[in-house]
Amino acid sequence: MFLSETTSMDPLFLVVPLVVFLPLLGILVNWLFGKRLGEKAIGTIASLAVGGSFVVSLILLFALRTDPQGFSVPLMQWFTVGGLDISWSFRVDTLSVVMMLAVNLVGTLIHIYAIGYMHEDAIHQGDPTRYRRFFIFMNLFIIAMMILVSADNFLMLFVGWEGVGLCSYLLIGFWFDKGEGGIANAQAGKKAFITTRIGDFGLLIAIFLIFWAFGSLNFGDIFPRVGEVAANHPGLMLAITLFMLMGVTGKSAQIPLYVWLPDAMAGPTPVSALIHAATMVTAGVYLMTRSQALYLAAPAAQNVVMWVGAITALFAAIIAVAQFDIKKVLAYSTISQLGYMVAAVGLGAETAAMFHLVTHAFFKALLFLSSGSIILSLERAMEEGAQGSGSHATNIDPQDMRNMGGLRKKMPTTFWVYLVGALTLSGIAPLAGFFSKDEIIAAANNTNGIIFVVLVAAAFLTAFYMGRQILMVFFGKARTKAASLAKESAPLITVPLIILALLSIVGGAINFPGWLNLEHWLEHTIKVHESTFQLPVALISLSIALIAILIAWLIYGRKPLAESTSKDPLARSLGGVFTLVNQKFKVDELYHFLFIGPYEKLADFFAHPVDQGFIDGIANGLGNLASETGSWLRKLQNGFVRSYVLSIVAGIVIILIYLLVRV
Amino acid sequence: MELVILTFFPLVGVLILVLLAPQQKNAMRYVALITSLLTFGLSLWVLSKFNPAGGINMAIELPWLRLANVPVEFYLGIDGISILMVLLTTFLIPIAILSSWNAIQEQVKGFLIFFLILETGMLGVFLALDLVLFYVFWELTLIPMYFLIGIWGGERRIYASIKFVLFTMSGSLLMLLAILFLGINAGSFSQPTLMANRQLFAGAEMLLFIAFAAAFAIKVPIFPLHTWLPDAHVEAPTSGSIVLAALMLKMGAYGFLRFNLALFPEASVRAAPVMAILAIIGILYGASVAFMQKDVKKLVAYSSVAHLGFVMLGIFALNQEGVAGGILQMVNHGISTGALFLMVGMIYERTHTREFSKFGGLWKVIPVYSGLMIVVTLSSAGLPGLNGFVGEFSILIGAFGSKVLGSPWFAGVATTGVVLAAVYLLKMIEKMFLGPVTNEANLSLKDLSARELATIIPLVVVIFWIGIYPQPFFNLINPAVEQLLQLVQSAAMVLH
Amino acid sequence: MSQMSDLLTILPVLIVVTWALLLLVVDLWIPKQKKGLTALLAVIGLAVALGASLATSGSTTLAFNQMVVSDGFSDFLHILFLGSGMAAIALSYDYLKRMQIERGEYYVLLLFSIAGMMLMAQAYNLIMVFLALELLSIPIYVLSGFASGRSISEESALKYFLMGAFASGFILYGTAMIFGASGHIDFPGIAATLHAGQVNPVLFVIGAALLLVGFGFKVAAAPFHMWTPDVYHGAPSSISAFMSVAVKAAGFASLLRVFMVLFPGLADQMTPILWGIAALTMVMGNLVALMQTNLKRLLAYSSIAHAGYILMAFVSYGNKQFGSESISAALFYLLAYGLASFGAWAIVVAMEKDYGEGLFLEDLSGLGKRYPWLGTAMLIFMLSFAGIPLTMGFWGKFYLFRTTIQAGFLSLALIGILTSLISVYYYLRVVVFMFMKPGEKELQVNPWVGLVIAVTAIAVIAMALYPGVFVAWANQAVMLLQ
Amino acid sequence: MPTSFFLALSAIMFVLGILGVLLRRNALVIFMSLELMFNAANLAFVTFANQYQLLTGQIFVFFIMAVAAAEVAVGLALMVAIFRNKGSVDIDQLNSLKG
Repeated sequence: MFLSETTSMDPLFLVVPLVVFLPLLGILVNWLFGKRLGEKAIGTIASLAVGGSFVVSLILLFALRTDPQGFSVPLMQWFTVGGLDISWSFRVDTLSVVMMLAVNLVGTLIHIYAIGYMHEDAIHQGDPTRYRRFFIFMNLFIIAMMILVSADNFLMLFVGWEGVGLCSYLLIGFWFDKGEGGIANAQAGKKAFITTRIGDFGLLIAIFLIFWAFGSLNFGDIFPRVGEVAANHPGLMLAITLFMLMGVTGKSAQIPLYVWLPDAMAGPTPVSALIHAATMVTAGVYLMTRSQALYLAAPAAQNVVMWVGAITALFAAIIAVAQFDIKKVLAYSTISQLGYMVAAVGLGAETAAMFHLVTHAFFKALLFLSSGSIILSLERAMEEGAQGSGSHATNIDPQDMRNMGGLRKKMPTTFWVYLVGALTLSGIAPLAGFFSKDEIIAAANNTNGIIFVVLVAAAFLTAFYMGRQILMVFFGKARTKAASLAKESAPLITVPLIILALLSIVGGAINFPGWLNLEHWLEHTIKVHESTFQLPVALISLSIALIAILIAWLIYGRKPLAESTSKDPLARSLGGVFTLVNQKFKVDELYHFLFIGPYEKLADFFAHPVDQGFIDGIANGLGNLASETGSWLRKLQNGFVRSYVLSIVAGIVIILIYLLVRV
Repeated sequence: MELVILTFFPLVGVLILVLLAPQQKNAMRYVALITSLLTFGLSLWVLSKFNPAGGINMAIELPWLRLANVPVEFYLGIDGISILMVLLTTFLIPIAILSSWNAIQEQVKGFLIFFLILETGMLGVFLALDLVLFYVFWELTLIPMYFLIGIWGGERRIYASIKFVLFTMSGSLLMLLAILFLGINAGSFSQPTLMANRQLFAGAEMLLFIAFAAAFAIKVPIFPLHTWLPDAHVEAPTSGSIVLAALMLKMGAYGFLRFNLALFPEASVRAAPVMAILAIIGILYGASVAFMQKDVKKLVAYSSVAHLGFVMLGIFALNQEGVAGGILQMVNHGISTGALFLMVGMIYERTHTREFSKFGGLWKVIPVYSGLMIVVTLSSAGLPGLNGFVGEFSILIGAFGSKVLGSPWFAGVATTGVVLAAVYLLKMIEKMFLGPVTNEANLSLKDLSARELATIIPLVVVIFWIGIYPQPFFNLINPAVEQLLQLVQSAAMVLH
Repeated sequence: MSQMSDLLTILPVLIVVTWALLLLVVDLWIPKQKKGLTALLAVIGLAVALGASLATSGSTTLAFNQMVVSDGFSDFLHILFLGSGMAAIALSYDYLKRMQIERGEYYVLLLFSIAGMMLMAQAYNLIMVFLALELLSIPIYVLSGFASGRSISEESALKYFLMGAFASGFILYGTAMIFGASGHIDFPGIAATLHAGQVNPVLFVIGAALLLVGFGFKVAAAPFHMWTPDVYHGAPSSISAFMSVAVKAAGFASLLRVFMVLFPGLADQMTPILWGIAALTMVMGNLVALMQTNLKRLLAYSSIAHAGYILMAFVSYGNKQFGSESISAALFYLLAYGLASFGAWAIVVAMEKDYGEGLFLEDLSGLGKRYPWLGTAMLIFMLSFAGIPLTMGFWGKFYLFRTTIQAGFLSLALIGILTSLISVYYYLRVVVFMFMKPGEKELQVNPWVGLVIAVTAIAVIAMALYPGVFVAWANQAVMLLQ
Repeated sequence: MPTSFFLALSAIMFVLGILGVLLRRNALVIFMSLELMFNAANLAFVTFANQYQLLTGQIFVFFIMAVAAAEVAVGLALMVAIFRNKGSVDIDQLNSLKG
């Protein structure tokens, strides 16, 4: 079962399976003993498990410094059939370790945050027994994510890919009996799973194509031979990469399959932060970066990727402008930022994509977790208000920014970290987001002018909606009773926020212009273009961002919203356009009209007229035909001797006539 | 001799049951359970002696009768294709018996007797290498199942049971004609002998293929011959559904492998695209129809159409990945769908309904049941790490590169079935377990009892086992499939 | 050729006839309450004849100037007839008492009829064929109407009588034509003339066709079958049982022998006719049986259908290579069918409340649950009829279809398959009523009837486990056919 | 006279017999028609016996007559029984068994 080690490698590499097995251990302990251990212990164990994984990743980082070419650490044979020989090996190279580090670092912080957050959330949602389940699912997610990033072949990658999808499904619908009509959360989970599965269809096809083109699914067998195979089968690389892109659009929420991500905000906030902002959704970017060799062999596909990313970046940013739900804004922002990363891959700037991936993981996790802190605080305030007044509190939506306002004073820590996150996202120098986004825009500037414009426009909108959000949430006056009663969250929640804020501030150092640590690090694994710092581009994007924030202040800061029911100032001026954007361009409705509705009709047509009516009707019809004929023939048997005799005579006559004709 | 003992061992239980008085219900249940467990033990004993590379193992060949100088033999043997089916059978029967423990209270004796006869019949089907003997066993499974549905079934049980018999018989009678034709033209009914003397009936290969395929296609069932299946499944008692879905459908797919591919390789190659298209229609159509069902059991029943579509696609990919994947998927479907029916039965025992509209939010009320059911459903949806994935992936990758099918379009279209499977299975999860509890009566539901856990846990263990480490299964399958495909490939060479 | 050996050749027939005559006399002294004694004596007579038949079997002899023959074929059928006779008596005893129609002549007539059948199997001359036919038929006419005063019994008797005589007319006229064509009525003579090509072909063919009609009537082949359901329905059930097996077998006996010995040269003309008759019989029997609610009528139509299956194999009688196969398959099938048929009719006998009453399918409701053994037996019979393994009926159909396919009549075999499928439906309907519908019917099964049920049920299954013996037996019977 | 004349007569008698059975309703008349058919056969036998100068044909006729007599006995007895029951021997009234 277990393969022996093949080449001489630093024994430190052999710890890599622990990135999977530590969280597994966490699950087992929590599953078997969690009930007796209590909430704190459960959370601690889960966090320690992920933290352990992070430590392992650090060890691997250390090991790679001496052996930067990386190793494949075999664990076990999975299955062999025909030409398909799949083993579970861990690929330890500079790329996968970057992913491991980012995921485990953010993951650990979010786990710690969730100890406090889920305690309150579970009480608020009315089922504390699910606390343990939450951490089991979270650890399961880490396992799947680790399998994904450490995979040595496309199939194991797919295993992780589906695994994170499952965890996403389970965690979006974690409060499966809540949401609109009690079912909205569950439906959001379903939507996420099915939409990404549509993408997985593409990924599967890509894997099939790869297998029959290369005769293997192992990265080590495929990437070195791309040139040779591409020469023999022109067009094949295009097909592979485009189908793979389909998978990416599903998982990384790109046009046209992005629609699940906003709904996925139904999950508890740590889930949104971990899965739907920092890690899982970036898997597509990782996949394309990993498969860089294939994309390089298909320039047309690269173009498509670039356009998909860029358009998504702009499109999602537009939608984000008109949202009121604090998490929905962040969700569209995530889609938009993922668009940047995808565009970067299309531009051939994989390093920039990875750079942005990492910084985005920091600041987006920060933003989500902070929003969670706000939501929690509002929920708490709502309940206190209800108790204090003795009457039923007016049940407001604790995620609607119109119900907030003036939180700057009440939640100072949260405000400051949120501000850091927002500025980072807006691309304000010298925060991390500035450098990573700038690298992408610079790459666009080198390659394609239109893309450059699109991305800059998106950057403008990004800064604008973040400004709008900050102003609506933290400035002005409290627009509801709950907002006025809000209090700062406990340290268990705020400490991870502060750490993430620090990471967001200094994250730019990872690939700081001139040092280019990440680039040099990754060039052992993928092909890297030396990126240059273009001052004009940096100035343009910085000034665009500042202008956008200024405009946001002009609209939302000077005259803050007065009441939670008052109209958005933009809505006043833009009218119908704003409504359309607020309704997300009715894309969900469009998809329902174009795909879901027709499929349901078709399925219903199959199920009833076709299956029960026609196909079964034929079978039953044959049976009826036989019995009808039988009834009819039965009438011949009328009991009269003379008709029986007639039948005999008729028989004879026919026989005789036949014989006379023949003889 | 091992195989004779294995095949007929359940009849020992039948003999003991016959002697028990009708009131001794529990004693009868224990007799049946122990008999079936011992049979499982025997099958493990056979497994321990089995050599995957050795072709047909433990063959026993005895003269039975002669008709016009053509011998009909009592010929049993086991190879890599049949051993998994045998193990699946002996593994599931005790579970099915255990699942009927409380559900069946009327005529317990008859029920258990039919069950054990059914086991012998199915083992015979998987082990027989003489065509006539195969046919005898094939039909022998029919009558017990007819009674299981007809006596212990639901409201429309009589309609469903007769439909089941008539559908099956209409195919198998055609097969009988083909068997007779083979016997007349080749002078033997023994499958290995016929394989060696294919030239004697080469002229009629296509017709023979069709006749055999008719019998097996109905059993599998392949679209559009599937309409007996939802009726039979819905009306059958839980244990009957388990056996029907998990084992009896496999008889059809097994028949394709053992007879259609082995005896008529050229016709198989020629018919492969048509069979693949039917399989794909089955996948998409089954999934779509399943999606529209309002009854859990019907949904699971139609999901079988879709899953068996994958199996058939794999088989008619006619390459190692496809066929071996198909065989593994047969096992997977047996385990997963068996478990699904088992669990649907458990909830039916509690609520006496299977309508989606009567459920909702059960995860909150009965978390153990719900958790296990979700695992089983996900395995049915082909989630990696659970059993369904390995088989499906192998099938699809095989079909994708199949030289016989000649086009990746087949697998490409079939792969959309993976999406559709998620659509209807997640609908099932949502309607049953998620959302608020809409039906007051469900608030007092009890979670699984120890007996029920004992039935479902072994299945879940296998679900994880195959999902995580399927290699032992492939080790059993691969050599036999290689041998089979050599034949097919030489036939394909002749054709192209 | 000595007188003694002549008598020895027909010894079993002789025993039955003599026994019948003696019994007729003895019965006068048996008091009315003790008619069971007559029945017992009749059975003993049949047993003695069976012993004699077994003792004299194995050799092929011609006797009485080649009027009769004793060969493997007749040995096989003798056993079948005598066994049927015993079974019929076992069914009758209690039944007659319950229906209050118990009279000693019943058994005597039965013995005469059996004697006629046995002679039929041995006949080697058209005179003998005719005489044997009448000897078997006339007692059956009487027995059908034995329930005097019951109008359905009388109706059935008259119907049977009139149509039977009508059919006899055809056999006679056909015999006359053959005599006219060849100048012989003895089999060897006709065969020799035919072989020499000295027959008038037109007369000969017409004669053969008329004979076919006559025999077709006896075996209940369509379109000459229409008497069957009415007669089986109206006659005492024990007699219907006897008719459905023994009379049919006797009809086939003469059909097989006459066609094999006299008309192999007419295969060209006869085969298409037989093909048509076989197909029509299978279709008619099975389709009309679908809609029956009365068990007796259902079994009647089923017996028509089975005649069709036997004829299906018989279509290829003229084939030099496989002709004997077809006879052998037919004999084997008769055996298989006879067992199941007696069993099923025994259940009818057990169920019949008052004359002709309590025989609807609904009356079977719940029987299987209440009397599992009885239900199982009926299940076995129905499965055997339907040709489902592992029953004798399966092997019977297996053999028949095999012969048909071997002879190249694939389309006929397909019709057979299709109609078999239809038959599955109505046989299973019987099972449905027995096992799947609730009912609380009380049943008193007489031990003798129970014995018949048990023996036939066990035989249908047990013989099917190792059918080779019986196949070999049927083969042997045909090999020794003269 | 040539054989064919006798045969033609025989055939006509046979057909008349058949028609009688087909068309008449009274069981007795039907029975007489049956006898006509038998006698047609007898005539044919005698004719052929004459043609071949063989005794067998004539012997056959004797047997036929004897058997016919036996049938008459049975048939008449049946009719008497039915007449007692129903007061008629019209066969068109005998159709309680059907279907």
